[in-house]
Amino acid sequence: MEQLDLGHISLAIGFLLILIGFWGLLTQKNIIKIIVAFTILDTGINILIVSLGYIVGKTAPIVDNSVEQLENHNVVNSIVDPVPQALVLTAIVIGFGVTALMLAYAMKLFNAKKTLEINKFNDLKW
Amino acid sequence: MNIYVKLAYTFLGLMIVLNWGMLMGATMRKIGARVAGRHGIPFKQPWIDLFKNIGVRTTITHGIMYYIGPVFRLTGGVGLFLFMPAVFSGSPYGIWTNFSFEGDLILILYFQVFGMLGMALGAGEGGHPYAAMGIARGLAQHAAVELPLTLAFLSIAIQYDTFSVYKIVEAQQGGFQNWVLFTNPFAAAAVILAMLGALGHSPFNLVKAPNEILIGPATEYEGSYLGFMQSAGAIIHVMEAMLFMNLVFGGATNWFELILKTFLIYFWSVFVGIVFPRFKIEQSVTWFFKVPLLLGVLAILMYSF
Amino acid sequence: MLKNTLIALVIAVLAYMFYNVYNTYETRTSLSGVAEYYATNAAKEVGAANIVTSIVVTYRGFDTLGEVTILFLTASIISFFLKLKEEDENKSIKHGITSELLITASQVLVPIIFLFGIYVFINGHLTPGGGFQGGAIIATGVALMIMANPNIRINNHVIHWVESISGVAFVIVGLFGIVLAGGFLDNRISGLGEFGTLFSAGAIPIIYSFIGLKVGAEISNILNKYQKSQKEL
Amino acid sequence: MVTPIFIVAIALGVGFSIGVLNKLGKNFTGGLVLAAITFMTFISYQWFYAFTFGEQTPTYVYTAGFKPPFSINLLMGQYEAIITLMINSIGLLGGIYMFNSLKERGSNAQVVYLILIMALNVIVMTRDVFNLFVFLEISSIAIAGLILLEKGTRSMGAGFKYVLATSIISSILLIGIIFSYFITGTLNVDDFISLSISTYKGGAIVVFLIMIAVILELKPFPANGWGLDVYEGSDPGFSAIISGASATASLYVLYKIMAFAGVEWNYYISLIGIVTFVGSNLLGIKQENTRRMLGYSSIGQVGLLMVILGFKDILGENTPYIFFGILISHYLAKAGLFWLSGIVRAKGLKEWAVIRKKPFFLFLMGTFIFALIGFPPFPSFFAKWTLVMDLVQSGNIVWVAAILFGSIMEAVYLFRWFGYAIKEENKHLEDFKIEIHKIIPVWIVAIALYGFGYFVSQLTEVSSTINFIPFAFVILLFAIDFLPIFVKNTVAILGMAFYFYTIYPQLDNFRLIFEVIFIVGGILALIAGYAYKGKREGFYPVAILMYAGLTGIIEAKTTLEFFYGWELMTAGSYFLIIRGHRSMPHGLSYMLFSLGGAYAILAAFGIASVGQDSISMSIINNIQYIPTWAYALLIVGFLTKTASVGLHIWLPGAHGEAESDVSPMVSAILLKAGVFGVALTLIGMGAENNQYSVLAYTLGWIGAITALVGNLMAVFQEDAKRLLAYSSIGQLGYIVFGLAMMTHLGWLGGFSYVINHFLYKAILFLTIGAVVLRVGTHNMYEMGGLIKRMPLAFIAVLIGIIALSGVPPLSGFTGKWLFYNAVLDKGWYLQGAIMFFSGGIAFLYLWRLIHTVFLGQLKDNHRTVKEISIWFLIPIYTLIVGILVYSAKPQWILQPLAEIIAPFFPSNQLVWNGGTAISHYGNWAGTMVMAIIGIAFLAVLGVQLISTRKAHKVKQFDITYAGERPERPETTHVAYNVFEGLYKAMWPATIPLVETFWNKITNYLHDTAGFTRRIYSGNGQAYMLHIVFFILVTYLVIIGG
Repeated sequence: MEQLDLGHISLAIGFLLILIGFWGLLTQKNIIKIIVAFTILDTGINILIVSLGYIVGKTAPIVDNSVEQLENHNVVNSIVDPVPQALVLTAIVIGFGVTALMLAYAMKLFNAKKTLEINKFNDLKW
Repeated sequence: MNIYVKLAYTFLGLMIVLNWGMLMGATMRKIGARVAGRHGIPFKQPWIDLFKNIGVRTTITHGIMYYIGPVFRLTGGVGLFLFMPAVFSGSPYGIWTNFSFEGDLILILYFQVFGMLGMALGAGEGGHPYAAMGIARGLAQHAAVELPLTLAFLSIAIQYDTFSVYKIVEAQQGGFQNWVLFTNPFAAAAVILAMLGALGHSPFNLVKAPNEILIGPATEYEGSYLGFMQSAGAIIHVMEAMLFMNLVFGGATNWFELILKTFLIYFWSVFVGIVFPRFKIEQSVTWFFKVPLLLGVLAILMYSF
Repeated sequence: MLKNTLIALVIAVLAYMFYNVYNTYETRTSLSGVAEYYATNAAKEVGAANIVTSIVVTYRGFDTLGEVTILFLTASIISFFLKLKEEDENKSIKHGITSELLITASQVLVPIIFLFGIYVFINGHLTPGGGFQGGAIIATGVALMIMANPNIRINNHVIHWVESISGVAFVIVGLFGIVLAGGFLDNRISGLGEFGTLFSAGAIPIIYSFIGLKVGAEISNILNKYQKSQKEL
Repeated sequence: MVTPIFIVAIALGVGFSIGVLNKLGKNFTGGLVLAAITFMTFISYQWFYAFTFGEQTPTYVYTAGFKPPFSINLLMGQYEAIITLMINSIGLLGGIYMFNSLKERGSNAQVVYLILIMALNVIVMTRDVFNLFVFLEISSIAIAGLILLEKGTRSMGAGFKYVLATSIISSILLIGIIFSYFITGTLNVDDFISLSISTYKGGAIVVFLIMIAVILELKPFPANGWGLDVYEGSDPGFSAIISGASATASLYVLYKIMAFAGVEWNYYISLIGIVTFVGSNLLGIKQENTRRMLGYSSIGQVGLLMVILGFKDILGENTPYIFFGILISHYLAKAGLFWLSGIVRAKGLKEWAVIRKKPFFLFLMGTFIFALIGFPPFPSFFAKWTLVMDLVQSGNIVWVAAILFGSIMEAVYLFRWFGYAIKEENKHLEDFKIEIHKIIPVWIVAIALYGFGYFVSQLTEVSSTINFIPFAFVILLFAIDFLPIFVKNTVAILGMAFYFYTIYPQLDNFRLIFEVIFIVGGILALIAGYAYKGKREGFYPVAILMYAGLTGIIEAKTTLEFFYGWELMTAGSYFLIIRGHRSMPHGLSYMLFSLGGAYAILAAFGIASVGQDSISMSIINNIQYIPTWAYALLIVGFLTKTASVGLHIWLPGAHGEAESDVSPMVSAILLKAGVFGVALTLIGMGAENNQYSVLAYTLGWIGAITALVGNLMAVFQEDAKRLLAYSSIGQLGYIVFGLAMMTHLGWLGGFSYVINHFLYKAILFLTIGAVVLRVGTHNMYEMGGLIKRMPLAFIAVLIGIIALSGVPPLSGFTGKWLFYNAVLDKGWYLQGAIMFFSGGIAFLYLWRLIHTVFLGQLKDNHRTVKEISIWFLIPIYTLIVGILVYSAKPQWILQPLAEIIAPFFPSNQLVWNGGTAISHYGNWAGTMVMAIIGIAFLAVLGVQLISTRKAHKVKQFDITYAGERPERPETTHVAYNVFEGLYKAMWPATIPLVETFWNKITNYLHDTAGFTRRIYSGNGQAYMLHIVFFILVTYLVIIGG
């Protein structure tokens, strides 16, 4: 880590969030907390994705005045990587879908046993 | 040799064996009685018994198997004689070699069972429990005796590289130092011990243990049947002794030698029988699995390496 | 205790693994690979000022279709998962009185939020934003409505119609791409129009509108189901 | 041709529009969904057809009109066509099956199902990793939703654990994908391949992340508790989809990823695969819940497929054949079983006995189980064969051993389950209802299994030579199973007779002997079947199946044909054996020993084929690679069928409990198949080859000890059929001993025994079986005196036991005489002595058999029993004629035998002088001896007839009984435990050491499985921990510290 630029920092934060997410998934007994841990994990990954598209000193990938005002009008030299930004959109939506499903499950599980302790739902085992 | 002459000689030999067997039986019973301080039966008793039995007027039958049981028994005895070379005369075509060249030692060993089997089945149809008990004991003991005997016989066969009884006898000629008794002592020892079981005297008289199960398999038989059985028994006793004589004690070159040797062999079992009381079946079986078996294995191992 | 130690160990090794991944990162100074191509050609090929949008809707339109599908799938699953029994359906539960502030604000804000959402997805090819963002914004409006008035009955039929029609339309527009242009989900089924204006970038504004409507409907649907399922308790 | 993009378009079009169309009713939407899937199936079928029968080249589908890597593209190649066809077909059948359960949950559930199928298609076709991720997520979410088709907390719990597990997995996948983009600048799989991504900095770890996620999708052991819960908790129809469609798609994803992961991954994939295969199947043996057990089996099968993928470079061009062979079988059979479990509605394994109430379903279940284990004629049989051959040839014998071990474990639980279904008490169980739409898919997959089996067999040259005619005959008999016995028996007998007539000119004399025993003996045994009444459902197909196998091994020209016949025979005999009362545990152990033996044979054939350019049977005559091991394996394999000591524990129960006419089939006939195999092996080893003398020597001891153990155990049996069964063990010991001597005399003796044992054991089993049918008990002490009621049966048994015991003049003596000579010649004195001692012991049980059954006291309840059935007497007396001829003229049989043996073992040891056999040691004139004994017997009989001409018959109780008469026959009949004295002397020799040994092994495996499976605690969090743990351990192993 010879230099701490924005890319490295955000990447590190992303991984940190992922680790926190994993820690939460593995230790929290409450289903809601587990879901929260999952969203933290998800957010960490999203940060990861975005920071991998980061290029030092470049602007958003929209071809408008802000780009055109740059010298020699070269889009390639002026924007950050647009692909991760497109991917993160998908990742967020997927995360949303999964979280929504988990919450629905949590609701039903609670209705069934009036508890949110995950280790109470072990009817199927061995 | 003309086949009819051969048949005549064979029949004559059979008669000799039958009568010698009856006489020997009477002698042994007399010896037993004298040892016990009794007077014992007259020597002619077996003949008296035989004629009395054949003369019994009422005969019964329990069924066909019961009926042919004694036939099996006697055929077994006769057959044994037919397949056994009796008196050695230096030639395989001697007059007393009977039909021994139609088979060899193996045939004799397995044919022994023929009579036993028939009697066992015949007695079985009689339905008397003592018969079944006697047979069960007999078979168990027979199996136990067979093991050391088989080992010893195998050893002798290996020694002379043949299964032919005639050849084994032939090889033992020329003096007692050539007898298997001296040339193959382990096998001989195994045979001498195991034959106590084969001859069926005390302590191995489990089949006919008189004061437990009357006379065992023959309990249901009387009259002519019993006569047949007695005749068969007389023949078979001599034949067993003759088998051991041929295999271990150098065979016989004349009838006198045959009679002497079979008497001594038979006497050996009677001698032991007088001294020892009867075993139980498990004792008998384990007895054969100890020293005789060990000797038999040694006799085999001698030739295995 | 043993388990906690084990988990600590697991997290430590996980951190070690991620550290190794992290180490592969090097600060980049220029675009490379496909990104370079997009930066160079997206504007003229697709005609959208927002390169991200051109990627999302056209180049990787198939992914986007998948995203929409995921929302649709989630909504469908939740619909049948949280479906109420007949007697629960007609039950009404007493909610506490919501704040006056919220009610008033919702009356003012909801139309504006809806409008803003529509603006966001219609201008997705020009400005940051697009169908998903716009749809999500619309759904926040719905969320606000629900929070302001917990007993509100949202018209299921409207949601379903919007959802269905926009979804099918998306697929049909995509299929037009096969017939009229280069392939499934190709936006060049009509002229690209003048770069940087509202009616440009071919089918992108249309597609994004459908996506926006559909996303808004799906999320609203999910919210609605959550809200209703409280009746089961 | 319809472009595959329409698979997506149609699914989404229908899916999205259902929100509106659901007004038209759930039946309509359900039908629409099925129509959409049908269309999707049609599209992939069209491509499949074009690839298979046309000149179609792989076609890319570009979305958005741009070339990849700038846009997402799909590939429709041959494999994609096959896999999507598989997914769509099972989707269609599953959709039909689940029509009602989907309908019950409404149109939303129907849509989710449709989209799941669509997503799986895209997973297979897409060439973009991020797109792969998206559609993997779609399928995960859809699965998480459809788990809920089954109502209740259990399925909800399973679903939630599934969501948690897949979310962790997809997180890892996503991290891997985004970094792969970062280091390569592309997301396209083809670019990854051409750029060889793993050479980039950090490439290895990126590949690891992607790879491990894909592997985790395949539910590797032990990080698969969530998968098991899903299999158990969801609707069985849906479990079939997970097993058939989802797992198939995931496997293909693995295949795709492997293209750029680098070859070093192959090994690890195989390793994970084998651990999964063995681990899952091991834990499977402890399962009592059907669906969970099937889940274990599914996961295991996927593990096996992973092994195959990992070995794809070694297996080379055979990979697709092997992979699809096993995949298709698993896919169809497992779907069928899951569907069946939904129809039968039985949770516990034992409750499956109810399936018997509708026998056709039992047939379906059997089809699926045999297909899973890899029996012919199913595709997995051919695939497994090729797999083992190729693995052995490439030197991976340890892998073969592991695969075969896992297969055995799988067989353990599947056949135990099947055994319950066939045998367990089912009176108290309520019959299950059937719905037509649930049956049709099961039907279709069953038919497809047979169809694919035939199809696969025709794919390669070696397997296309297999003679399917006997098997077709089996199918015919299945088809006419509704007819009465008389018709079926006649058809079976005529069929076998005709087949024998057509086949016998093609066989050499050596094979002809066995073919006569198998087929002619089989016909004789079948004649007894006329004695049965009713329909005897299922008997004829399985009996003929066994004979088809038996003739198959005789006719086999290649090792494959031999193994094919061997497996058919095993299957058929298993069904025959398990038909008997109380035969379930024995049937299972028979099956397991047989399978173990079969796998040993399979491995040996593999070794034998190393360095050979064919798989003709002659390769076992000249094994080049580790020949001693190969021969040892072959012998062990065949000894399982001859029930030699150590591998014999299945026999007494299996033969003893079998039906009356089945016992002779499996004893007199079937055991000879093992003998045939041993004979082939020994011929292969060659007489003059000294390097195998240790093997032959060991085999000789095994034979001798088997003879002793078998005979001794027979003595102490109270059950007549078990007595005969143990006797068979002993007799087979004689045969093995004789063959092991590898001399002319030994073989002649052995073959003499082969023929004799066939004759007298068939007589004895048929007679005793017929008696048992009359008196209704196996216990000898409950019989007695039956000679009065069944004289003909008595004569048959009398002749049988005289022949068996070897007493002259009957034919058994032939074998004894030859053995004595052979033993002396070979110098195996001690072994020989044991053999002859065993012969002495045989008298005990033979006497007991005839005495306690036919002699002694007739019981009151048997006073009116009739003579045994004429249909039994016919074959019995035919066989007796055989024995008498053989006894009178042994040279008629022994001389041809000697000629047969002569090419392998020179025949200078025995010469014939007319009817006299002369060996170096002695001689024996069979005819003459018989004549002498006969004359003596008749002479004595004549004398006795004269002297007892006035004999009169007395009554049963008219015996010398202390002047009293016995109260009851039971108290007078000496039969129970008659050899107690001998037992007291010899009990140490009867300790069931072998059984204890196998029991210990079984218990150990059970304990291991029982202990290990506790890691599946049912806690979702623990499952996540397993996943993370699995990732990390794999990481440390593969990438390292």
